[in-house]
Amino acid sequence: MISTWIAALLTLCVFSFLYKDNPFYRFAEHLFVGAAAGYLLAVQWQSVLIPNVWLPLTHDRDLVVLIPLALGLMMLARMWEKGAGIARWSIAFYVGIYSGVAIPGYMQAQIFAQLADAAKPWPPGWAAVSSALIFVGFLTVLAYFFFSLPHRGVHGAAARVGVYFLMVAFGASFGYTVMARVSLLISRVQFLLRDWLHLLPGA
Amino acid sequence: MPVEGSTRGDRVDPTLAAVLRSGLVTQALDTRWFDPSRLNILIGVLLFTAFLIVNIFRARANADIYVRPIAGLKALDEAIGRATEMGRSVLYVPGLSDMSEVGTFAAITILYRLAQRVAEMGCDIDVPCYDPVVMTVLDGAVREAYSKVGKPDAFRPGCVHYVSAQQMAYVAAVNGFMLRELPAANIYMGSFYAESLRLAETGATTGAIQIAGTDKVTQLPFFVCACDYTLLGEELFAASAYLGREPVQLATIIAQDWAKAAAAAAVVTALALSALGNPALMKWLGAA
Amino acid sequence: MRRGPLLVTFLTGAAVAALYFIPHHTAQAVNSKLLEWTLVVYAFALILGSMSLWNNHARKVKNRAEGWGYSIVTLSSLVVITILGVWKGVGEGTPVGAIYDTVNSPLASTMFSLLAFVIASAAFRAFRARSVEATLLLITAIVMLVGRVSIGPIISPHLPGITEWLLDVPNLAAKRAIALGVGLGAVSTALKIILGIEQSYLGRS
Amino acid sequence: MTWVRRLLAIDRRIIFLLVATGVVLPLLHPLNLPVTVTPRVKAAFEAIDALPPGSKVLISMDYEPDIMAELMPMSIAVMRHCFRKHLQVIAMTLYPAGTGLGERAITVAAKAEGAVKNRDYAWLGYKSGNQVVMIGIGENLRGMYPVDFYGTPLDSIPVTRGVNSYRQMAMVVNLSGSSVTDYWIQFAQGRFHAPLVVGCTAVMATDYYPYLSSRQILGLIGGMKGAAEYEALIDTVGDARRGMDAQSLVHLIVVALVIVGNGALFLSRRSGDAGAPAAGSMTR
Repeated sequence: MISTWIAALLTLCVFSFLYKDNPFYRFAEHLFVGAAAGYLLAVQWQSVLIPNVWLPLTHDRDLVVLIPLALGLMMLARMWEKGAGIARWSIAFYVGIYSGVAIPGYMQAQIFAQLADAAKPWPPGWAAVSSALIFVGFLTVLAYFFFSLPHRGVHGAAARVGVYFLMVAFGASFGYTVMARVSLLISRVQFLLRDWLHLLPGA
Repeated sequence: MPVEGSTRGDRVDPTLAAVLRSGLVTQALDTRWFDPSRLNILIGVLLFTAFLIVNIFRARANADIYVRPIAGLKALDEAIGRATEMGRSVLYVPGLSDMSEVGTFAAITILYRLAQRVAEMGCDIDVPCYDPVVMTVLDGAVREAYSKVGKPDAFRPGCVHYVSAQQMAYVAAVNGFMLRELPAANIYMGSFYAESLRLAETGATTGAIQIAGTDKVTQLPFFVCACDYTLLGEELFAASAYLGREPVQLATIIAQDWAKAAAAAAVVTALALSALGNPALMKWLGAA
Repeated sequence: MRRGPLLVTFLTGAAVAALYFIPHHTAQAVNSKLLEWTLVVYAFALILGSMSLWNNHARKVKNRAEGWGYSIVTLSSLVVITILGVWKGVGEGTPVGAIYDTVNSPLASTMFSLLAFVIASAAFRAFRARSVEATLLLITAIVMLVGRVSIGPIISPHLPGITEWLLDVPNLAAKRAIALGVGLGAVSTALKIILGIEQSYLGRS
Repeated sequence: MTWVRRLLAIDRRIIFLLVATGVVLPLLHPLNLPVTVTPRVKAAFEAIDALPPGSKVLISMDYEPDIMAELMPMSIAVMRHCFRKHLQVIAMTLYPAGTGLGERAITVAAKAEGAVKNRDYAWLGYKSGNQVVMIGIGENLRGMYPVDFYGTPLDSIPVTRGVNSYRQMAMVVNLSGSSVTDYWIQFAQGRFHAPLVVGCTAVMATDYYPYLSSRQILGLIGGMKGAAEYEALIDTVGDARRGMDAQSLVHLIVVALVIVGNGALFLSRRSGDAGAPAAGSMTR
């Protein structure tokens, strides 16, 4: 009950920004920044540091955990200017792992699997027209993103066609994005009208 | 639409059934040292590595490699110049992603170049960060940039700072900064999501020059609408190479072009073969 | 100075990439362990980040900078929630869970819903058919906006079909090419990092 | 043409008011326009519907409150479908702030369908590290989640007993509003061949059509509209369906604004009205 009221008032604080920037909005904004950061910190503590460091160390006497712990502590050295060199080791480790994971991941999902699908035989009849268009669109958009040739001649023409395909795709994204934002607003208004003011029927 | 008790198997699309079954294969402990179905990926990685290395050598031998100019990069200098004249700062938003996203790396490289210009011109830069790891990296890059142009003392500690790892909290704080501090130029480079429109729209109302670049295509329509210059998709990566004009960076762009050409050739060949009744290449591409 | 870290990046990166091809269970166990460690490193990085947030606002308060009162709000909410969360947990039924539902959740979703208004105003003032490209973009967007919701089939029964075709053909073609380009960009960046060609993440370009 | 100038310089707050009205009116006085089901949502529904009872489904709800409007109704609808089909749900989140939301979604769905914790579903909670967690689950679920959200070891929970990796799961459903979806495609599907169904925000939906074509994903539920379609498919009325009238009306308003804005600019240009304000504050 009280919490619905607080939530509703904070909602209105944020909406007040639509009229103009004001102290209520600034209060909400600053509260949000602090609360969000605090929450993330607490969650990391509960769901990473406790189960992945503290418990293995104290319960299982798993000394291997000292390695990530050391890497983590080295990260904190960044707080002091002179610690930058120490923190670099942790960053190097972190970045190395993520790079290594990325290479086969992208190669498979966004390159090979897509090429295989693009090479599928076209269905018979009218559907082949769509397949042909997909094929042309794919090649011409690739041509647009070809940087080592100037956009002239055949390549230039292909790149132009590619731009049209891109624009239709952007238009589709655009329409869908508007849709998404409107949905978010609808949900907030549902909250205000139903949970707070009880003007709409049940949850 | 019958839901409760609707049966399975009899009216299920056969391709769907195949996919569903393949996900349920049970296996004992694997003792193989190589997964042959992934050979295609291995070849792809090796081939691409070769493209990269060959082009690096080519670029070192002959620095005169062509990369088509990217509109909007020239505007960066203009923006810094304007900020210096007006005595206002430059706001650099490095995207809302972590070190696993390529856009972030482009953001780092571009900031490193930009910070050198900023240091030379003597104006102030502000870099609010979303990800704490990215923050430490960017902080290092900006310090390095100031030292490189011989002005290590001009570096203002805290100019690269963490804001929040929650998107809207981040946006709220950065928007607030734009409205109150009125930076002369807002530069958005990296991976952006829903915040793009709010950042760019707010920035535009302050009258700042706005330059954006992102590899996140869904956000491009909004940047295009609200910014003075926008780098489309991969142009962001090309920009980070172009700015440096370093052989290695340019070589990367060329290697990627080669890979695109190879991909196009593979698709055309595989399609022609499968049209002629030989789907082997198509199947091989999708084997992993 | 940076040779050590570069070696670490090379070894971890190359190992993790290679482990993709090695299904042997021991290799996969090593893989899991390495990946698990990054979680811990991230947690510490977040601590570091929160300290940066603290310093930034504490400096404002100390210097009595414009709006320093608001910084106190940020600082106190940061401290209170961190302490409560570490002490009592963060799930449903804990104090932090309750604070989350009443404070974080409505604030976050409302901040986001402001976008609906921003888009509407931009629709009127900024989305202009300046060129052939922009016109094409806007027309597609309009067809999508009308054709994908309940009102679409009422206006024309063909609209949902048209939107589906636009998504399935031109959209798919362009998005596939984009996915390929982004994929190559990602692979090339990762390769450069592992091979030590790209060093900007260590504070050097 | 002064009226055109005046129109173009209209206070944006009037537009805000128009949008607010467009949302509030249909919520107070619904028209209940029918929701048409699109092929991609139907495909998602059918993929889940085809699973035999007792199959384990991993549902990762990777979103935070900011976009819960789109993904929460979707999560509830999908899980209600699972419970009706007697599928066993293993739910998790990769977003720290998604912990409370995921727990709420699963409780609501379970209550509606009479499902019981641990017998019909397990709630694993949050783990940081995105790709790392996905790969981790593929190799050893317990390495990532030794215990569920409430601290119970996975072996003591009937739903998760004997589940070590994707191999024991019949399907993975990712409900997300970020590039986490790309990683699910790369790792759960690409690396471990888990059948994958994706639900995402409308913003992202158009980006995943290539993956539908290649069957890297089996179905796609996009945004609140997709959630409304799913609600229609399982014959329930949730928040998504209730919002659809407002959705239609606001879309019409936005389209009208684009057309009027462009038309007015065109008129003011044609009448040689060079003094017309540039198209608002945003275009330069």
